[in-house]
Amino acid sequence: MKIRLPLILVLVTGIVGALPFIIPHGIAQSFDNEFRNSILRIIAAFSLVLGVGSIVRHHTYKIKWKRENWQYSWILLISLVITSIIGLFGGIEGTGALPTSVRGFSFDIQTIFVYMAIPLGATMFAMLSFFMASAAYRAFRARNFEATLLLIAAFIMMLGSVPLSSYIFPRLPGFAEWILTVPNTAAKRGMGFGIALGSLATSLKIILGIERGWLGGTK
Amino acid sequence: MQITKQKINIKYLVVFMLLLNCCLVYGLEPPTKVVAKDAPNDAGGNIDIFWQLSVSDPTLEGYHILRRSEPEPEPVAVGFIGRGRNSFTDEGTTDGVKYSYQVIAVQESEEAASEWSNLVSSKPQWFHTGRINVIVFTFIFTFLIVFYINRAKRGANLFVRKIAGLLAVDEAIGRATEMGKPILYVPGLTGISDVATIAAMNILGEVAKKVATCDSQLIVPNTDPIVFTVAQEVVKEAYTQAGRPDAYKSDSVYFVTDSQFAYAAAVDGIMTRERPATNFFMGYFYAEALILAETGASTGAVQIAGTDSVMQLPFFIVACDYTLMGEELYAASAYLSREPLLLGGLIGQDWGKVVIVAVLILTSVIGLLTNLQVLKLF
Amino acid sequence: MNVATNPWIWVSAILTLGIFSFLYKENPFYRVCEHLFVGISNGYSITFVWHRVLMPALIDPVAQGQRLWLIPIAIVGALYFTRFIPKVSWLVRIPIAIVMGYGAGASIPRAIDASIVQQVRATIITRSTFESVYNGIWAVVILVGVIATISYFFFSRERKGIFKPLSYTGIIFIMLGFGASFGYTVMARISLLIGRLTFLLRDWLGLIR
Amino acid sequence: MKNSWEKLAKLDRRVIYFLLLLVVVVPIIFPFRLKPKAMPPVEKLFNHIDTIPDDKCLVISVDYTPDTEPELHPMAIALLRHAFAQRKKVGVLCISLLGLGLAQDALATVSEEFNSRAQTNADSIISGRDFVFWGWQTPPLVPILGMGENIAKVFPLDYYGNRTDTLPIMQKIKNYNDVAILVSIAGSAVPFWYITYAQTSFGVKIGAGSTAVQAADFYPYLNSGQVTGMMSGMKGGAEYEQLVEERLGVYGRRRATDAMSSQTAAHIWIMITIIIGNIGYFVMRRRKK
Repeated sequence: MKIRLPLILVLVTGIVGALPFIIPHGIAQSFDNEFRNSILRIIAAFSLVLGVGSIVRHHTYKIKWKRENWQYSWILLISLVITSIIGLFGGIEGTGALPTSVRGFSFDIQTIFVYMAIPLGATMFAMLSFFMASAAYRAFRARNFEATLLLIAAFIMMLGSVPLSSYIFPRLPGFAEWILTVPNTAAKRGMGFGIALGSLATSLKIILGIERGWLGGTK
Repeated sequence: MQITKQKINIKYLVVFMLLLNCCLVYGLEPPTKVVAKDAPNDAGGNIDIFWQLSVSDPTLEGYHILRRSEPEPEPVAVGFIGRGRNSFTDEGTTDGVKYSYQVIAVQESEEAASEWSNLVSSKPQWFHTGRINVIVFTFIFTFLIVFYINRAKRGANLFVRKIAGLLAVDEAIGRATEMGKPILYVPGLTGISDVATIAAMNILGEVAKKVATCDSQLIVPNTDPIVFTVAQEVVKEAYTQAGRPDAYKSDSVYFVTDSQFAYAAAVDGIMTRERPATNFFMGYFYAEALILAETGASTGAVQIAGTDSVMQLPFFIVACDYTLMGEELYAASAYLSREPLLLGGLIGQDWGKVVIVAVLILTSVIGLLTNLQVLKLF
Repeated sequence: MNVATNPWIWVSAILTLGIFSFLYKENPFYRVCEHLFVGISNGYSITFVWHRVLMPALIDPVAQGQRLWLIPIAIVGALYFTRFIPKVSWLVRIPIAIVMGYGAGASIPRAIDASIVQQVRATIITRSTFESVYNGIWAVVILVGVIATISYFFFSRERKGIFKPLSYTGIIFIMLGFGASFGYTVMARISLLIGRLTFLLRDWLGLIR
Repeated sequence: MKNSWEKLAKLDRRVIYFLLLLVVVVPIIFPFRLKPKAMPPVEKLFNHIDTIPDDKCLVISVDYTPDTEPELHPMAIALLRHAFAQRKKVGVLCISLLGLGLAQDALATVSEEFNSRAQTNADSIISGRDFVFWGWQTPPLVPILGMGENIAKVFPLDYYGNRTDTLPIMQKIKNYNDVAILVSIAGSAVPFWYITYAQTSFGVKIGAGSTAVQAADFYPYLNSGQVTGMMSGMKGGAEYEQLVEERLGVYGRRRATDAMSSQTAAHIWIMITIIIGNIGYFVMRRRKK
């Protein structure tokens, strides 16, 4: 029961997931929509509780046992609680029961998101340009033939995408584009075939109950 | 008498000339051969209308499409389409009701209407005929994979060649143990139904077994709550299998956040504060791939990455010591566990590739040597 | 100079600097930003799931007495909590099985259609490919590259005989492609940095217009 | 000497970071200009807009969001400058709600540029006469398909709340037949929607503005002629700005061109680090031998 029921469910939902692709009939399509937009979303929503429970526990332990840097865990827990309260009771647009503005200064969840989460995320994203520079410096060394190809292709692309190059080497941007549209396409497509086959095999193994790693303990 | 006859002739001539004139100036020809058909492979509610372009097409503004039906005998406009187009789909029909269509060529203030088309009704289909090719491919590949899995079950000896990145796994875990430092395992950023995540979970199981026997410490931060749950089970099970259930700490596998960059910020923090000796990045990654890999490299950790995200592979290749590319990630779980069923699937996949290459070469040869429309097969 | 007066701009700017400070060294300022980021994004997720998923998809319709069949679905979702009760903790596999099975099933035909059928179609060369000579030549190069790349990922044979030159050609294509992707992405990432610096210099400090 | 090369091969990452920051920041504060040379896709787009007849208009679909603003906003501004300089009629709409503010900013910026120089009413750029800002409509297919039949029906009111069917400019713009080209500027797949739906059904010409990362997806459509012309990334925007300034003599703040100098400096700096790293690597390798 502990093993068989989940395996039967996987088989059934697997078939339910695959069939609408070949059945255009409205019954199949609206059932599929319902499955994705209601059933899966609701189930996924509940799983968030597990996640939040985990992070809260992780950081309460840190504080309890005074592990290294435990003070920062307070920041995480407090900001989590405050934003949840503002969001849950203040509403997404600040229209809920909890007032989210004082004398024209608003602190509703959307404002917090726009002025805190977005800049934080955008800055993490922008750090990539520094990491690209250090990675290129450290790793683009002509150690062997393959590494040299990688280096040359990257170099040509970088040179080809600045305006300067079209004056020095008029044909370079075109060549850069060629690398992107010919060898790059071929390599990605070739890999894509393998990936698709691998994903098909894994999906099949899941549905047929051969792949059981996700069950955790198979007792 | 003679005169009157001539007069009449002239009269006819004048009328004829006038008519000719009209035709030249206002010679708006209607579209012809209007045919309506139920649109194929849909959920109903659509009718395709085809016609032959009006002779005056180049000077037209376009075509109005009108429809009438038994319940609504008054023609209603259902759409307008620019010149040069000879088909239209009426997307608002009621299944089972018979409709007839008329196409009107429009030029400034002039109009020329076609004859009414045949009567037709729309209906939903139970089978998508345009996707037979997909079904055929699915059957071929499914057959190959199941066939080889069965062979593996029956104990056939299946060969899989060595994969460079995997030989490094043992070594990297050993190194962490020697240094007395933890091992970080990042299982990608997608959900549990993603194949890359499944592979990542399988590899996590093998890594955790080795970690358990070496008595090192494992850190697994997660970005998906369900993956987190599964990862926790997988690690617990691995410790039990390795005979060290006592060494398992439930706090080593935890959820961080489902926000991509907040997760990256947190993992960066873990890498710089806990200083793991080995970092594994296995699964599907987005732009944060290089953020993680470069920070890891700066802490001097040995890094082994594996992803089927083709977009992010270049960055892992550049910043990590070993990278499992694309399919190698899936192969890795089979290879590490040496589980015959997983190995059998891998051989089936290889034969699937043979089929693809054969199809590519054969159809290309046919396409080059003959005038057959081979592309229509796909 | 027109320094911003909106306190929120100041908050954004300080957080931006906090994250950037990581580039010099991991430090308390970064740690504060990092923990704040994780806390806020979890708080936002909770809000979002409640107001945008559970309320409209479950609670509102059920409260109005409609779509009552959603109640058993909610119970299935709640089975996630059985993880904390050791005796029945296996029940957590039920919601996981539903999510996984559907995902696996839905991916099968779609992967075959998008990554195999469509791609095979795009790779095949026919007479019409040669209507333009260059296009024709490049199409042949792509075909060769695709076959070589596939052979690089062939696991059940050693790289001997025909596989040796083929997989070697494959890795040449792969490396050229990866190098190009890397170089190509640099431009986009620098744009992001420009965006962030413009925020600091213009919106916050008002140094530029 | 050898020793110093070795040091260069093991440069501290922070030195690289700091210099990268410097080469990006300095051009932002003190812009210098490198004349970009327009690539064929940009040139094609420019020429098409340049030859829009009097009875047709240009439509700009602002489909990007604040996160791709640095790359895409300059494109909208350059297009508007081009159109306003030649008194071409312009219609602007948004497929993404977040694009509204950006579209409004672009229109305000460029019309202000012209109006501050204008001597007479005829010289000025006036909403409802020279351009119309239709605003936002959802779901995307409603405007994309609906504009093929009747634009005023899709957008009964413009962004400023005026009835569109009463606006003078709208007397000449009924549907896609009056649109010479529709340029969709997006960091997403919106231009593809225009191709798939608006172009296949109504034959309207489509231009695209896309981020550098997305651009590769558009090349096949450019080759097949489904996309008339295209600007890709900051570079594309800079090239268009150059054409506007060079051929029309219209001057204004060129944000893409200015950002391009940061971009160029950063690229050159990264390439220099690669060269330094390799020289150091080879010197060290020779010594080991």
